[in-house]
Amino acid sequence: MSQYNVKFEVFEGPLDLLLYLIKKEEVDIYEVNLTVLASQFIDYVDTMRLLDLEIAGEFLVMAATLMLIKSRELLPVEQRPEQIEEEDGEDPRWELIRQLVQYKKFKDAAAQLQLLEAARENTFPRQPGRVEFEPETAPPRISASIFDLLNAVNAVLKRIGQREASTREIFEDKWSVSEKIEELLNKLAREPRLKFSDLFQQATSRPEVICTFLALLELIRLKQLVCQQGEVFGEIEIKPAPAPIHGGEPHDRAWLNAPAESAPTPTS
Amino acid sequence: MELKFILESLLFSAQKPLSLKDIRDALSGAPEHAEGNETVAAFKKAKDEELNAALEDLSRDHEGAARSYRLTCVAGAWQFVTQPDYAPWLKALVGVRARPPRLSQPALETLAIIAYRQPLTRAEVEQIRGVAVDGTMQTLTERGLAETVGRAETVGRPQLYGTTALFLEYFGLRSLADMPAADELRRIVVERPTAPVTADPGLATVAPDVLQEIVIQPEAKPADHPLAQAAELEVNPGK
Amino acid sequence: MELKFILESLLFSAQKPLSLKDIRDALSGAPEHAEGNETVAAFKKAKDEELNAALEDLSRDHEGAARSYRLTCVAGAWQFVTQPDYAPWLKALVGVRARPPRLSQPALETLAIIAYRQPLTRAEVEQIRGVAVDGTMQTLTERGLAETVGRAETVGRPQLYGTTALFLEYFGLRSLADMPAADELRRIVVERPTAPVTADPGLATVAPDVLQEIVIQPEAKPADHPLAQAAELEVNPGK
Repeated sequence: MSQYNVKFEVFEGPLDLLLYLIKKEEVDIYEVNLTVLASQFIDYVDTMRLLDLEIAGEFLVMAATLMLIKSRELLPVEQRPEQIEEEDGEDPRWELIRQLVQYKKFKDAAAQLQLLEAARENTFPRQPGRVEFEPETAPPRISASIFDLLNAVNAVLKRIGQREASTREIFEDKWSVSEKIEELLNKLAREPRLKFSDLFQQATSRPEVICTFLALLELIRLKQLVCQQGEVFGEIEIKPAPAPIHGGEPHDRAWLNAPAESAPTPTS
Repeated sequence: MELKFILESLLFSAQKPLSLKDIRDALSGAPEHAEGNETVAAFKKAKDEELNAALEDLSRDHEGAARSYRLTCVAGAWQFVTQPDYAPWLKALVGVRARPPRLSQPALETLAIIAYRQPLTRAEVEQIRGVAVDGTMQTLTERGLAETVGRAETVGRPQLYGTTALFLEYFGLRSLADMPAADELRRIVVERPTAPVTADPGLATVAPDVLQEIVIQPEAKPADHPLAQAAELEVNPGK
Repeated sequence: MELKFILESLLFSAQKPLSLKDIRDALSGAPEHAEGNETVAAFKKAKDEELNAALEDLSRDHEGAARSYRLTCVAGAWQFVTQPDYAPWLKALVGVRARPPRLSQPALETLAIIAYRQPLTRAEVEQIRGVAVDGTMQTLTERGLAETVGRAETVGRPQLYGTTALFLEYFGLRSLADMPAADELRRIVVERPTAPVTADPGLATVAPDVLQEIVIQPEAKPADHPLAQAAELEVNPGK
C-alpha cells in the first residue's frame, strides 16, 4: 500500500501527472491524443480511489474536465458542439493544452534554477585575507620597543624599592648613571659590538641594572650608541653610532668625560 | 594604468562583493593615499558608464582566459569566484560551507513562477501550478526568497508576491533579466492550434497571448520573448 | 583537469598563503567531497616535485598575463598578491589601519608586570604599581597584548592575566624566557626573603602579596609559599 502511496506522491498535482503521461507517450504536448490522455488520467485517479488513497481535490476537478473533453471527442464529428467556443469563449481542449504548456514552461525553469542552485553551492568566492598596509610611521617593532618595556620594568622595581626602603634597608647608592656611561663606552672601545644581554651579566643588584640600563638609554638618546637587531628574534647588539658628519658636539664629549679623539669610531 | 586593471585589483583584494558604489568610493578615496599622483587623481570621478563598461570588459577578459576562476556579478555586486569544477578541492581546503537545505521541487516551481511573473497573487500561482501552494509560499517567504510587494487592485485586494535580492544571490543571478529562459519550451511549441485560443484576460497569468505569440512566431528571438520581457519587469529593483 | 588549475583555484580562494603541506592536504582531502570522481582521486597523491613544477608554471602564467595581481612565494608559502601600483586604491578600499597609538608609560609598566609575573590577577598588578589599572588593563587586552588565562584558586576566583603571542611579536621576542634581563630582574625580587624561595624560574610568577609576605614572614617555608603555589598553577601552559 505504501508503495503506491509513494508513487502517487511523486506528482505535484494533476498537471504534473498529465505531463508525466504525455512524456511517457513520447509525444509533443500539441500532438497528444487528448482522449487517450483523459482515459489514462482517469484510470490513475480510479486506481487511487481503489487503493483508498486520499485524492486531492485538484485531481478530481481535472478528471471532470478530462471526462468532458473525452465525451465530446467521442461524439461523431457532425454532432460536436463546435459553437461552444463562441458561447463560453473557451475550448476546454485548448485551455488544457495552454495550461500544460505553461506549466511545463515553469517546470523547465524550475529545473534551470535547480542547476543554478547546485552550481552556486560549488562556487567559492575569492575571500582574500585582509590586505594590510604598514602604517606610514610604523610602531617600532625592533629594539626600541623592548627598551621601553625594560625601562618600564625598572621604573616599577625602583618604585617598589622606594616603597619598601623605609621598612627595610637603606638604599645604598653605589652606582651612578654617569659611571655606567663611562663603563659602557670603555667596554665598547674594547669590543666594537656588545650583546645586550651581556651588559647585565655582571650586575649584582637592582640599582646596578637600572643604572646600566639608564646609561644605555642616555647614550642612545645622545646618539653615541645604536642598538640593532639583525632579525626579528635575533640578539640585540649595541655598537657605537656612526660618526656625525661634522664631529660630535663638544658638550656631549665633555659630559661623557672622554677625550674627543678617543670617542668611539664607527665600525661596520 | 587602465581603469579595468584598477577595478580588477580592487575586486581581487575585496573581502566581499563590490557594488558600483563601493568601487566609486575606492576611486574617489585613492588620491588621499597617493598625493600628487596625477594618474590616481585622474580616475577619481569615473562615471558609472565607464565603470560598467570596464567591468564588462574585465568579465569578458576572464571568461576568455578560461582559468579556474571568473568574475561574476550577482545582484549588482561584482566578485571573483572559482569555477564549480574545483569544488572538491576547495571543500577540502576551506571546509564545506553551511548552506540552507536545497529547495524542494514544489518550492522551485513556485519560485520560478513568481520570478517570471512577478508581481502576482497566490491564486495566480495556484492556477499555473494546478495545486494549492500555501505551504510552499510560506517556505519561500520564510527563507527570504519571496516576499509580498503590494496588493493587487482587484476584488479582495489580495497580496502580490515577488522575489527578493536574496533570490538573486541564492541562484547567483545578476538580475531578473539574467534568469535562464525556458528554451526547451519554445521548441515544443510546433503545432499551430486549429482554433484561436482565448482565455479570461483577467487572469494575470497572461499566458493566452503568450501562447499565441509563441505559436504564431515559433522562431521568436529570445529578446522578443514575453518571458524575457517578464524578466525585465524589475518590479522590485530597490531590494 | 590540469593540476596547475586546481592549485590556482586553491590559492585563489585561500585566505592565507598556502604551504606545500596545505596544498597536499587539500589534494588528499578532496576525494572525500567527490565520491567516485576519478579525476579528483587521481590528484590525491601528487608529488612535491609535481606541485612545485605546477606552481612555478602557474607563477609564470600570471607573470606573463601581466594583470593587476601575481602569484608569489614567500618563505615557502604561495599567495596571490596585487601589484604595488594599485596600493592607493586598495588603501582607499580597505581603509588603512589607523596607527595604534604607542603604549603609554602606565600601559608599559602594567604590561611589564604582567609579562614578568604572569599569571597574576589585576589586584596583584595594582598592588605592585600602587594604582588602579582598570583602564590600562582594558587597553592592553583590547590591543591583544594581554589576555585572561584562567582564574586564581583564591577567594572570589579572580581572573588571571598573562601576555599573548602578539605581545611576543610586538616586542620581537621568541619566548617569554627571551625577555631582556628577565633573570636579573626576577632574581632581584626573589632574593629579598631571608629564606630562599624556590620556584620555577621560567614562570616568573611572583605574586605581589608574596613580596609583602616575604617582608613580614621571612621564615616562610618554600612549600607553603604562595609563590610555589602560583608556580604550580600552570593555567595556560600552551602559551
